[in-house]
Amino acid sequence: MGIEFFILMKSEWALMLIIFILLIIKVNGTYQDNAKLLLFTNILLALNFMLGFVSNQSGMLFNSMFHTNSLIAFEKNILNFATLIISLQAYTWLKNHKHMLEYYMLLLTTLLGMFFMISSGNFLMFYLGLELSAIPLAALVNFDLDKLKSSEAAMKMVLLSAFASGIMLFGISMIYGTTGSLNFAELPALITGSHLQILTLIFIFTGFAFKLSVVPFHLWTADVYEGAPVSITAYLSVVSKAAIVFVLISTLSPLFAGLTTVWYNILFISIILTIIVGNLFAIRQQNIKRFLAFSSIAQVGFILLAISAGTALSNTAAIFFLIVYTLSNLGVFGVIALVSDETGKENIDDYKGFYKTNPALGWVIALSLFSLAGIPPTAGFFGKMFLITAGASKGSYILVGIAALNMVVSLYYYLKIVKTVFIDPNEEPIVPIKTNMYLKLSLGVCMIGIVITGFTSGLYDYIYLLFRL
Amino acid sequence: MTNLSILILIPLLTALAVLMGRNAIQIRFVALIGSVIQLLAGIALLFSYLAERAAGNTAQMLFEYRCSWYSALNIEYYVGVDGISIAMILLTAVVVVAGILISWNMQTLNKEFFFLIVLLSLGAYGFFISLDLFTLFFFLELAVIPKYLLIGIWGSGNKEYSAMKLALMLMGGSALVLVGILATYFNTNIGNGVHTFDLIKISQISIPVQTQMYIFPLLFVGFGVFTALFPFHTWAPDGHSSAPTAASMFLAGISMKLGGYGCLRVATYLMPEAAHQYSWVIVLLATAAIIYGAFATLMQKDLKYMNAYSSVSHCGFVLLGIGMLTKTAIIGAVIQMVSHGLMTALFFGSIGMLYERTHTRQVAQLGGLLKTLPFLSTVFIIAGLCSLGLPGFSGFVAEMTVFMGAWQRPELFNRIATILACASIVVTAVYILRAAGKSVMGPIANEQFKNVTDARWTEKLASILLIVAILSIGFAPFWIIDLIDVDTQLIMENIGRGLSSN
Amino acid sequence: MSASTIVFYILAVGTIGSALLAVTANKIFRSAVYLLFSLIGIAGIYFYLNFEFIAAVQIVVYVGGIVVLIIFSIFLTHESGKDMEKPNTMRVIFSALSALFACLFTLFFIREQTFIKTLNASVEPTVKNIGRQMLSTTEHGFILPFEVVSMLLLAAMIGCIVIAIKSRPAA
Amino acid sequence: MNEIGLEHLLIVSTCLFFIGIYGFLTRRNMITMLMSVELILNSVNINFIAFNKYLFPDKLDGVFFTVFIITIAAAEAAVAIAIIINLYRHYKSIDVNDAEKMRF
Amino acid sequence: MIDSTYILLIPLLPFLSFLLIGLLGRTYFPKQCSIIGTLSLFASFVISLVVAYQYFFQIGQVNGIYQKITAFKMVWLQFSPNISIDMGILLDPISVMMLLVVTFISFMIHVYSMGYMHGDPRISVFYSFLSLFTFSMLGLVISTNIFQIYIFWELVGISSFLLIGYYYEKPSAVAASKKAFIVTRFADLGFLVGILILSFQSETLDFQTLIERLTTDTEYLNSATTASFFGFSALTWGLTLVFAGGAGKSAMLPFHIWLPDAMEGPTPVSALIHAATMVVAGVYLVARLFPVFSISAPEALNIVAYVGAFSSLFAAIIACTQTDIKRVLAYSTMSQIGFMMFALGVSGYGGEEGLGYTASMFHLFTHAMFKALLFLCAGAVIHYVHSNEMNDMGGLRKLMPVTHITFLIACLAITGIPPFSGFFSKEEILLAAYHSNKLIFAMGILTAALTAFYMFRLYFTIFWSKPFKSHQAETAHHGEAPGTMLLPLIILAFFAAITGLIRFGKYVSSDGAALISELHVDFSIAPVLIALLGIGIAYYLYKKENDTPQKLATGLSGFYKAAYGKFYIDELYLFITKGIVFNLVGRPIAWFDKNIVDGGINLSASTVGYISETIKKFQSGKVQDYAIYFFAATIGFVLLFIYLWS
Repeated sequence: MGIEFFILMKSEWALMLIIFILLIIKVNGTYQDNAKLLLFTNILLALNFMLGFVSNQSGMLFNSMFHTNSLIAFEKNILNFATLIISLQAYTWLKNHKHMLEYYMLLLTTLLGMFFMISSGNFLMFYLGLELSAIPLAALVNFDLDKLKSSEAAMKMVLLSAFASGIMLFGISMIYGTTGSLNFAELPALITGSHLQILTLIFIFTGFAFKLSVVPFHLWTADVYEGAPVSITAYLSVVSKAAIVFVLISTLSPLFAGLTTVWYNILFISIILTIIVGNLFAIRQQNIKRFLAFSSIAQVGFILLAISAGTALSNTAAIFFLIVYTLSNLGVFGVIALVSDETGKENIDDYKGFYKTNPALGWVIALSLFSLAGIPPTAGFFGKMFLITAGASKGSYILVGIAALNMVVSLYYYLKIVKTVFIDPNEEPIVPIKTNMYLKLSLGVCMIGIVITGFTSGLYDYIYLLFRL
Repeated sequence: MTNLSILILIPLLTALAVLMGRNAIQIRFVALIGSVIQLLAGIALLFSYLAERAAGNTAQMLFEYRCSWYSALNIEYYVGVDGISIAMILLTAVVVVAGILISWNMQTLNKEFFFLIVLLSLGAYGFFISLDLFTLFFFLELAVIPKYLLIGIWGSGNKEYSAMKLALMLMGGSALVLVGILATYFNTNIGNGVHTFDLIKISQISIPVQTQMYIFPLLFVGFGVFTALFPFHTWAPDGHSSAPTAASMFLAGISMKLGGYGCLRVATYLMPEAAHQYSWVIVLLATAAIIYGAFATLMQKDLKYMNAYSSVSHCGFVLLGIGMLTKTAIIGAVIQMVSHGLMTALFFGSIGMLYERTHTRQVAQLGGLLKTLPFLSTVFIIAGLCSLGLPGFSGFVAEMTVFMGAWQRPELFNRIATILACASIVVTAVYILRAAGKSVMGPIANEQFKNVTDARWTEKLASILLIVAILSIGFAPFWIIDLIDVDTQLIMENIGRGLSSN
Repeated sequence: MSASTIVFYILAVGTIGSALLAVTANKIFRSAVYLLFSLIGIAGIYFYLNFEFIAAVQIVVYVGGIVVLIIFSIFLTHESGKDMEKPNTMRVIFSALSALFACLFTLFFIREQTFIKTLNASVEPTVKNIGRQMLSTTEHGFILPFEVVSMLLLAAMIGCIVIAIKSRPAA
Repeated sequence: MNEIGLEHLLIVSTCLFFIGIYGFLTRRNMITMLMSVELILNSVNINFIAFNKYLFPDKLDGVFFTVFIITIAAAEAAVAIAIIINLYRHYKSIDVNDAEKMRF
Repeated sequence: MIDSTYILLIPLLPFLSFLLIGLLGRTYFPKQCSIIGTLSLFASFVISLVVAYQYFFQIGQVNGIYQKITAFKMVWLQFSPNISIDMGILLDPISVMMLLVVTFISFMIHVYSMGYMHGDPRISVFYSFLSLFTFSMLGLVISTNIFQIYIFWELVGISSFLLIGYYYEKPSAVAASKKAFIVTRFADLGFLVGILILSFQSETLDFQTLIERLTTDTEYLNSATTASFFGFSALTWGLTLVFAGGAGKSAMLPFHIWLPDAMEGPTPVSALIHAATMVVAGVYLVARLFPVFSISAPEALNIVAYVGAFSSLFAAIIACTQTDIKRVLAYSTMSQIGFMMFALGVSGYGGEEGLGYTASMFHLFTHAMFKALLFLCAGAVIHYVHSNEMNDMGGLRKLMPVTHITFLIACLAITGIPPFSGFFSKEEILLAAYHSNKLIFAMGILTAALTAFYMFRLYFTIFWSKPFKSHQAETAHHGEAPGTMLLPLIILAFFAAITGLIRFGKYVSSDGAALISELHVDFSIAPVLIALLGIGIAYYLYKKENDTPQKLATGLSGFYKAAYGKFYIDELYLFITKGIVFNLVGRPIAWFDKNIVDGGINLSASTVGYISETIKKFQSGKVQDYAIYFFAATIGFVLLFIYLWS
């Protein structure tokens, strides 16, 4: 144990530090002003994000239970970044929330769980990380305490995630039984492809699929997204998903290297179902959060498309897309959060004539949605292209064709929102809303990101470099 | 050395400047000045191209510039022009200037309108100069969404439906293109498993015919949707008729050309063997589009619908020319693209200007406008005459070249197709004259038409610009032939490869 | 068949039987009690396998903690005496059949599988061993998971407090 | 002692697992559903213990996994019950089918 | 060689005047437009005279044969190395003759219009169109290239359209202009396809090369005559289709229906375009390609002959029944063009055989004079009477003496009474027909008789018959037209009377060598007598107002009605276009487009919506349902990947 111990786990230490600082403030119970505290917290989170750039080393700790490298550090920092943006956007909501500090504590705990999950070297740590990120999240979903929908969503989430992790645990136990190891480094050599192991693989995959909202394991998603507070919905759809994708890329795919065919077939079916069903449901949604839930389901299908190829290039594409997806999704969520907090309106129809009263926010929505739809010149175009290119590199043009056609369907519903915002007339549009500094900052970052991430190949090249290290 | 990127840079800066404009006047002038500069740049490009060619430069693409963009995927920002692209660029520049002039009196959301228009033109310019398939696709898609917004926000009638239909169908087309491009990409192993999007390099690689047979339809139909290939043309009538004037001009004048250019430059050029195999299908569909479009036009009662369907018919000539795969026919197809772009822009422009004054586009409700709106009505008639292929206008040159080229294919099937295509000029005459006869000639149909004012200076300028462009091709077609002849020859050498291997 | 075998079978049947009853009983309170029995049966199995520590934890946490918590919540929700709503018959049949079917093929796969026993020397699962490893940072140390779980418990506690605390009437 | 094979234990655990699943799929009461989840987790515990005991006694991986599962089960149950109670305040019911306000 | 630059001026002057008047005239100098137009035409005419003089008497003839001289040529549109559209000037006897005719008649018309259109506010537009037409027509006649001729062919078509529709506020004028353009366009389709065939077979578009390749024994000729389609050679098809184009412009059956309606245009226009110049373009076209017709595709030439003869007779019959004077003249034009056509059709190539060719061109020349004169007279009459109807006229000889005399000269000329011009040309035509095809000759004679009858019916009805009563109930006043109108009448009358004396065959013949045709007095007796008979009947019936014509009409009721109704060909076409093309092709296509194609697109959209609606029940909101799907999917995956797809 030495300095290495702190450096390798710096993200985790930093998070824990923040959690405990907040805990101490909470326990002291002397603070009065949410606003100041929010500023303080956001500064802490920003520092945390900056810390993510410092001294990223590779290494293992605790008998390979914990490992890290520059890629993982980068992934963690993506999550840090997203969390920071979400925190900025939650300002309006938290300003008057009784449990502001608890919100941050729980949120950061889940983030901590994700970090451990990403860094996990064996199934035990993975499982603990997963639960650490899931259980407090269920509590967070319930954070609109006096809203019925919030409770219902939390109930659905906690029960189903327990159910899903139960099934996954059964799978893990069978892995243990058939190989005698829980260590990711040792496992690939031990997995030979007996029927029990395929069953195991599928059970474990369902756990992932549940978290990632892969069809047909996605059914909780929409309800939870709808019920949860906007900021948590954003967190679920961005951070939570991204973390699982990172694990999927770095852990699960290599784990079942011996079962490539089955693994690919599973993904094949899942991709088709996910993209199509996600889109079909997104078309008919009235609630904008619910709508984004389904749209994010469809997006996950695209990410899986890249993951199915399983090369460094395709993984690069997946991570690059995740960044773009983060920026775009948070762009929309920022506006939704603001509107929802200021007016309580969450239906798509409420946004009719939104552009007339809030032109800047209207453009934010449009740009973000175009990015999600993969329209140039936004970064989403590049993200989608690379995903599909990655999918095509595997040579499965059926998947690529389905994906490409579904981009058209997805364009339909994204454009429908744009139409609502820009074109539809409304007798009583949403009143002009004043944005606060935090929101401006977060949206500004997202929009700049959306515009420049694609044009400059630097980010992409950097990720690719990380993969080849 | 000419730097082509300036063609992208000028619209980009214009767009940004438009965004910064503070009032309507500023915005308009900024947009206009930007587009005029672009037009001048295009003309300068034309002359430097001719100078290069005259100096004996026989490279396929001139003024090439490339730099690596996404090196991991071997994506490059790679631009270059040949005569065909220059013709397209000039077309775009002229139509953009005219479109901006005609939209001078835009009432609502000026900034957004001109921004989108400039953005749309940016997509078109980029598309025409790109030599990297990825970049090309990027610009192709860039040109789609502004259309949606232009129609959706400033359109009329059933605009939301039309805009959505247009966007979805075009995106559907580009989805096919995407799959085709990726399939091409992964079939170009240039050593060490490295693939390339480089159009010129791909053209030198012979992709197995069997593979081409799968890829070619994707690319061709994909681009075909943009150019209203039958039966994927239905976005065109609805889209055109709902669009605001400038957007209709762009849509028909530029956007449909993206498809034709893509069919030629990407599908046919890269897959010559498959193009020969599928020639009959293309010819069949193109002829169907020509005849079908013409007859459908005959039945329309709304002027914009009429012109939209006639665009379907006219764009059929482009595809027919490409499908015939003879040099003359392809030259004809290119000229037809330019010609149709100008003429249909003029037509939509004049319809829009008439509509602005009469508030109706129904042929039955119009009449006698020549009396009260002599200038606009004359423009309308000139556009119509160009549309029906009158000598002296560009349409004649283009159509005749296509016919000549098509007739070089001696198979009975192609002959019948050519004759049917020729026959469409009669139907064209019928519908054009019906429309002209009823709407601008005849007695004045409505008392209100007596109180309208004729064209403003911007509108006159726009019309004259387009008419001059049309006449310059119609009277002196040799210059445009000079412009594209060498390049078509180079393309034909590649296509000829397909013929010899069959 | 030795006595120990018989003991095992009794434990197994008891556990499974009460588990079945726990998921089918009409009254929620009874259901909880059956669950209790089942969990105790499982603890018995751990004893039977000489995992005393685990058995103890099982009894302390499950029987003493979770089941009590469940019973509390049953009282809190005023459901204890009532018959529960009958589930939809179709759903029962479908669930039963699919669970049974899945159970059978899982067992089939298990039978099919050849489990390979390690040849290394065994470590006794004594409390001492467990305790030492639990807090060890070296090889076979589980300090990190231990700490993570502690964070989880902290978070769960905070979450429970926030959620379950009776919200004050709206001011 | 040794007469009892690994498979016997696995049969017990598998049965428990699917009983738990059956319960989760059929019980309409949220608390009983939670109980079913406990059954599932217990069956996994038996698996880990059994494998550790019979196949891999050289390390205590299975045992520790079990310990942590039990801990997490407790935390999960606590949060779940808190949420259920909160929900009960709104619906005055813990029938899971009543909580279907958000759908389609 | 001739210095080409000033020849270029012949078409370019009218073109410049078109640009000048069209672009600026209306705004800046509306009054002077007519003068500018007329002056430019006069200049053209003078240059034409010079060119004609030079060609016929100085440089055209080499070894007694008139050469074809390409005075100017530039590549306009290069299709392929061999095939290009050239713009150029070809001088040969017929083109020079046409140059003269066109510039002269057009000049006359320009002068006449100064009076006729006086006071019209849109006179600048009128003159610009007139100049445009003259430019196009001149371009047509000097074409070196078959595609050049097509280009100007279309341009004269459009000028005709514009001029017919000059009174655009009259729906009937608009309809007539549309009809004229569309019908000729339809015929031009044949022309275009014919050009394509010819160009493919001969690999050139240049007239001289084309004629050379397709008349001498070359591989081109062989392939062109052997490749057969429905029993005819490619060449026959090509030429027949080209002729179809010519028939369209020259109002031959079955494309004649536009010509009578075209009389909606101002009368000077009718005189210029629809009598003297444009309508003979078809004849000119056949004459231009005559060697190919004659030597390589006699079947096609036969078609020309029969179509010409039949049209001629057909038109003459109808002309006897019409009451609108311009329509009568229109049918008479059609009839006379029929004469020219069948004269070409019965002609052979070279030497004496080529009499028909010379006769046809001769008739074209004389016809231009007397028919233009007829129209201009009619114009003067209409100008005075303000009506086209014969019934509104009568007894005008006192009121319009000059018009009366000139009209009479023209009538005598067209009827073929010696020594007026028509006699000589018509006599040659009939002679040629007599030697070649007796049936056609018979039809020609009959037509000649009918011509005499209807022309004098017209003459007597207008100038004799009942005394004139104006519509406006004014007292009849002396109504002679202004000098600008009378001058052309007199000049034209002069030429109509004397041009027959020109030894036409000396200059114009099928092979360029002089053709000395004697006047066969013995042969010409019969036609003249027959013509006189026709005049006699007309005199009897129409000299004085009486009811004999009415009785005659009732007596022949069926036939009369049919002829009066123009044999219902318009109605037939209307049925074909409206009933068949519109209803059976257009409407179904529009329906198909709306419902099937568009419906298909919309259907795919609504299918997506429907599926979305159908599967929404999976998202039931019940947690247990979700769990069941979850579990079922897990089992399904396990089974699928272990047993079905591994």
